[in-house]
Amino acid sequence: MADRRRMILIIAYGNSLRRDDGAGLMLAEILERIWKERNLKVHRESVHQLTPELAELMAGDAISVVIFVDTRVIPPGSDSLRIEASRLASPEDFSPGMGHHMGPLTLMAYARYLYGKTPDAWLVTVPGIDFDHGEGFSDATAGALSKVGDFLEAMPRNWPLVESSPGP
Amino acid sequence: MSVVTLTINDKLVSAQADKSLLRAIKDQGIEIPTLCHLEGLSERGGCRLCMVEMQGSPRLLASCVTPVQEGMVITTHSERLTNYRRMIVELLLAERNHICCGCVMNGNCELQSVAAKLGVDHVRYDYLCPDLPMDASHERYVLDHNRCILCSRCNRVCDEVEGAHTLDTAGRGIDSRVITGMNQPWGTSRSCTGCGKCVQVCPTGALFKKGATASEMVKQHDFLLWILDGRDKKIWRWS
Amino acid sequence: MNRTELYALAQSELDRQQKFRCRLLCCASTPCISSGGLAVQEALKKAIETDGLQAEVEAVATGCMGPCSRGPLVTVKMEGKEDVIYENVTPEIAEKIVDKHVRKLSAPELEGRALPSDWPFFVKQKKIVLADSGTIDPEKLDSYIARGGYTALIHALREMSPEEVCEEIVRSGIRGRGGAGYPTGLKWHMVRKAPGERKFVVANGDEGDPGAYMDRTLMESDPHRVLEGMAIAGYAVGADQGYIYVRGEYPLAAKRLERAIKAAERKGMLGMRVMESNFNFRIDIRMGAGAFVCGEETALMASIMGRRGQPVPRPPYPANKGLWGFPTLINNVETFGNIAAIIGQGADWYASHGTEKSKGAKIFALAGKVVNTGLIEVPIGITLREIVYDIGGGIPGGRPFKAAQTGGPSGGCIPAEYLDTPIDYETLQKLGSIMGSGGLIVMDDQSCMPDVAKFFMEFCMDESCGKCSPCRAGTVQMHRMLDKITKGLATMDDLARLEELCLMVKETSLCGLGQTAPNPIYSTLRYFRDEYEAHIKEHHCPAGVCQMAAKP
Amino acid sequence: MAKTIVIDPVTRIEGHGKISIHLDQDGKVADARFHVTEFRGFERFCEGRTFPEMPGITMRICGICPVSHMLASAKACDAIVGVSIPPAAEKLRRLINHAQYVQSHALSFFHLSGPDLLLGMESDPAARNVVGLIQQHPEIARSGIRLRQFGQEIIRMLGSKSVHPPWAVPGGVREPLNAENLNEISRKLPEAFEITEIALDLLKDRYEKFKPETERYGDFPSLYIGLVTPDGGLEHYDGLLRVMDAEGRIIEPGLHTDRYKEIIAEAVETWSYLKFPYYKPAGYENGAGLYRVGPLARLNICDFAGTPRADRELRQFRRLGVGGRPVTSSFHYHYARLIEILFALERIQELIQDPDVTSDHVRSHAGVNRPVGIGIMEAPRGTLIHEYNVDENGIIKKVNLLVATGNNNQAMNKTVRQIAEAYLSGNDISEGLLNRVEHGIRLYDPCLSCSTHAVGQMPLHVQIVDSNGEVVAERFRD
Repeated sequence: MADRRRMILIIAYGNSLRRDDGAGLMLAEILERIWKERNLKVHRESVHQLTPELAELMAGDAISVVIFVDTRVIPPGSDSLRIEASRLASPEDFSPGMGHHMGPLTLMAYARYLYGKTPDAWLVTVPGIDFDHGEGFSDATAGALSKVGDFLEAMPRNWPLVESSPGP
Repeated sequence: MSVVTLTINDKLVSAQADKSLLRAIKDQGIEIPTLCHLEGLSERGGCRLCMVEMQGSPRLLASCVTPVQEGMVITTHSERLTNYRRMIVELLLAERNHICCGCVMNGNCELQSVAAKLGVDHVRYDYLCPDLPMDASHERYVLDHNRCILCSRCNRVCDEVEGAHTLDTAGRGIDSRVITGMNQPWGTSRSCTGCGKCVQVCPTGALFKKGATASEMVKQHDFLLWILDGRDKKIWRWS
Repeated sequence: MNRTELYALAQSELDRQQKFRCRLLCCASTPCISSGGLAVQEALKKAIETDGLQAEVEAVATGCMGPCSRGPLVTVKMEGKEDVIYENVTPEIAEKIVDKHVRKLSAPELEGRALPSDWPFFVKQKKIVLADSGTIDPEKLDSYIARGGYTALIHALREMSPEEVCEEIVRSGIRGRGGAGYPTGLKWHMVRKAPGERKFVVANGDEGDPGAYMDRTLMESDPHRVLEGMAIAGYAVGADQGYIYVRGEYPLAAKRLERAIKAAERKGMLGMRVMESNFNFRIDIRMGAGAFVCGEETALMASIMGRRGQPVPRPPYPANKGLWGFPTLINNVETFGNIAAIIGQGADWYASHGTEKSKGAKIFALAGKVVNTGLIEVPIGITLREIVYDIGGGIPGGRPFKAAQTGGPSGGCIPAEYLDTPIDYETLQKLGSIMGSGGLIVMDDQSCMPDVAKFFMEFCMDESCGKCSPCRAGTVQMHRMLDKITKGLATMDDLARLEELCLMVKETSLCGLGQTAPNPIYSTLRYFRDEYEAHIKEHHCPAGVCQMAAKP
Repeated sequence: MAKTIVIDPVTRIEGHGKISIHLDQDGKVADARFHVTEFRGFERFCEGRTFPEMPGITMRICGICPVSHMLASAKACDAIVGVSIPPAAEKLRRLINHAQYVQSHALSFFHLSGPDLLLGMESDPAARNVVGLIQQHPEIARSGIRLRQFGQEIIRMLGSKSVHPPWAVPGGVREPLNAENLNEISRKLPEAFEITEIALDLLKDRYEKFKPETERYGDFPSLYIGLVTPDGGLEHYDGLLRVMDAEGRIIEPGLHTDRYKEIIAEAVETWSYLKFPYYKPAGYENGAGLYRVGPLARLNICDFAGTPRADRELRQFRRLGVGGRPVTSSFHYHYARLIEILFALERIQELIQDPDVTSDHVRSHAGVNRPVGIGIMEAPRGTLIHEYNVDENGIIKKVNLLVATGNNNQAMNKTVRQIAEAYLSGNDISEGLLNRVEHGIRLYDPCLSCSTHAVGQMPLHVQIVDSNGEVVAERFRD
């Protein structure tokens, strides 16, 4: 059973024509490549923005973990220049004040309440400062992207495929 | 023609003595990145991507311009080489304004593909963002300096195959530019025959057919060998 | 012309010179001209004419005398007396020189203007190539012949086989003066043995290093010496055509060479049947257009052939396939300047100068923070301390010596701890620099090393031909990183990226320009890493040179 | 002292909407401003490129309505080359545009406005959100997804493997439609119709509940601008510009789109980067030239829809206008959107039966024949204008884009002002006010997301400014 469910779904969003805004898309490609090299099953969706129908994909039988990849806005001069990952809480306990836009949590809720699935999910972000028109990244973002190896190193072994709970 | 034996990636191989090391490597089915090299044109040795290590030599060899020699021991892939190749591609990407998404060659671009194969996912150098014009004065083709990597394939095909020598390179260093005629708008060049060979051999979207939209150009180089075989060996390929 | 005629010509010129009781030699090479040398020459001539002394006194325009920063220089030659050299001569002072030495009047103004003959600047030098530079008139063939010119050529043609000439060069131990130090004799043998219907000899006078002017001075001061060397080489390797490639910025050198070639052809020293032998040798001048990269031999040949001056990958080496595919011998003009002395005075005499592996003497353009700047020729193996403190007279204001930069944009720095190491090809290389073509810049504690590296990188960036990508785009990026460092805007990551890039550009560039462009960074990092780190970590320029940008 | 909440807004790009409500000396609402920073730098980004690249660049710049930008851009390019495109190409472009309407309007209705409509404005904020909605009405949310998928499926069929390369190109389209795909579309059409009908019922059932909102939400007389067919029908892709005044009089029956500058002029305000277009003959002063575009405007100005089901709904829609006048409340944008989905589905049904759509001849070729190209079409949010100036070789010299959100700019400001007047008490920015301001803006479905990538994400920043220019209250929501 474990084998069948071993697919990692990467959902990356951003605009590759707005400089650092596209860094998440790039990071997703890097992660996909690394994981494929490790013979993991990966499916990547790179989109301009999150839309509700992605929830159906997330609820797919084969998916064991969903990795959202995004750019994190940091103020210029900030020193939080690393790629960061945070586990997304299951949708029951997220804050009620959330708006109407589609964030990863909204999609989690969609997947849970519409399709009855709650895959493990992580939000991985790469810092960004420059959102001007154009391709390419700012130094800070390029620097962060060059350290994907360090980032993966710091995560638990076999991440993101850690068994969440023994479960039935 | 005499044959030499050499070692490529720990394998003993033989190659015709007048062949380039690059040819010998490729004949072994080994993939090695190249940009300025194109079968049918003279070798330039400019992009430096095909550099390899030779045992006993402190220097790296650009395989396209190195003739095979008896007893060479060659390594085509190593961490050092991959790292250098990656850096060179990053330098090229930073040098001009390579915006892929609107580019006619998006998806078919040799620079893009070399970058992808080398795993270049970000550029560690400053984007130089030069303010470069496009020359769309030619009736059928457009020259976009923003996407030019100065491989000079266009220069060479125009000179060596078409014989017109309309295209050349002016300026030096970072200011090098492909020019047409005596640096006049392409459309005013009287030597250009409009044959389009330059467009077909260009590895990027720097030269393209007028009116082409994003991802629409697919270039084919086979014609070069057909022409040359016909011209030099009188072998005509009718397919 | 045969040997008898040559000796007769030499004798008649010597006789002519001896008629004068006083000869006033005025340097007419570029540095002295630019500080007013021509007016001084005029003033001397006028003074002689006014007094109607043309038969007794002669004013001669000569080549370089050495201490260029003190020019214009005038040497007074009197029968039976020691030469006196005056510095900073103006037309007024010239008048006084005539007063003192010709009119025998008192001239207190000259007090302190004469350079002592035991001055270390002169004493410590060993002049081989520049032996006649300060005494002969570069525009007069007879003047060269009177000093024994063209006897080496005639000796080679009459007494030696081409193979013996090459062998003599090998035995002399001379190495290429262009910078790389390849044994000259071996190169000659290679070209001699290379099969080819035709062969060529090329003299590389495309001197491009910032601050270097050894080749220019040699071509301006003693053009025939270069031509003679080339002709000997032509005979030795079997070439019938020579090219001398002169940098576009050297019009005076080209003019004097042009005159020299014409004069030599008229007298049968060049052209058909050289010196009445069966050897034909023609020399043509090719002017560069100001591209540094054309000093690289393959780019230089492309330029001679009328192509875009860009290097092509080697092999094939020029010795096998050079100009138009024929075997070609390329040497620096300074190398050719040594040839007549080697053939004339013998390989053994030549090899008695210098060190075991590096023979002879080397010309340097001494510049920077040193009291006496100028053009010097010193025996290889001399220590840096002797050059800086004896010949150079030390650092102005008694400031501490920090480093000496040799080899220009391809070279590196030698810090104070190596002041006593001998200057030769191997030692310099071990210290992370190179002999180079002969630029030598002295720096004191007010020089900022990252800034120096940036200066040379800017030079390389501007001069990159653009053919290979590592050099074309890499030099620009290295320059930007250095710029960031000198403005205090860089991080230690940037420094690491810079070092990584340096190595890549060095190892992958097509020609020497790119391969050596990172050298100034390497060597300054090697000895002065703390200065880089001060800029980055402390936002501070220890030498007080760099303007720090506001912290981001 | 007024309550002041200040949260430093760290927002992505310049996509956040700042709203300032200005009070007079008596503490009454004097003005409301919706500040937007948008499209800065875009024009320069395109200058110096060749015009055939524009569809690709513009569609990539905006993530919300790439198809609309692609089509407007392709139309502007058609005008530069001066060809009429093959019939098949025009029909295919219309097909993709209808599909775009279906998916875009479905997102707006089912997912963005759904919680407001189905759960009520004053309901507990803890439940009045998307999660609340999908918990209470999972079937509706799933339907919304399926309707979107239907539209996107067609876009994918035509636009090839990914949305990235522009499928519409100067002179036509890149690829013809594969006949197999037609069956696929027709198989899924019935469900799409059914979902739309359910949504219509749902909306109409709730009208009673929202009576106050319908009256106060942007219910003001204004001009309406949009495209109509030459005979006055509803039109989304091509046609003539029609202008209707607040009384329902048609003051400009049908102007050729090349002459748009005769009726639309652009003003600028220092406090917003978004342009302020206005109806030129009426002038900019005092909002005289204020007009609305988008679904509401389109349904007001057209004489008929032209398809049976949409026409039936249109007749009902007309009754919302008082005394035969146009429908004035912006609340009815919701209804208009659903009618347009219906219209689009009907048109899709017609088109897939048209033998032309499988023709291979989908592209005309020509060089640069005219220095200016104007492409005007109706994006889901309203009239979208692309105008390019090129040199004789086709290099872009100037780009002017007037996006739907810009066309509605004045109306959005006015709507916010009305909401503030009705719901602001004192200096207190209540949750209810914030919700309504947000919803008021959302009625126009503004495309601020040309730069931000979260669907409809509009970090909201409301400021109350007193007559001295002091900020007396401030609230953020992101």
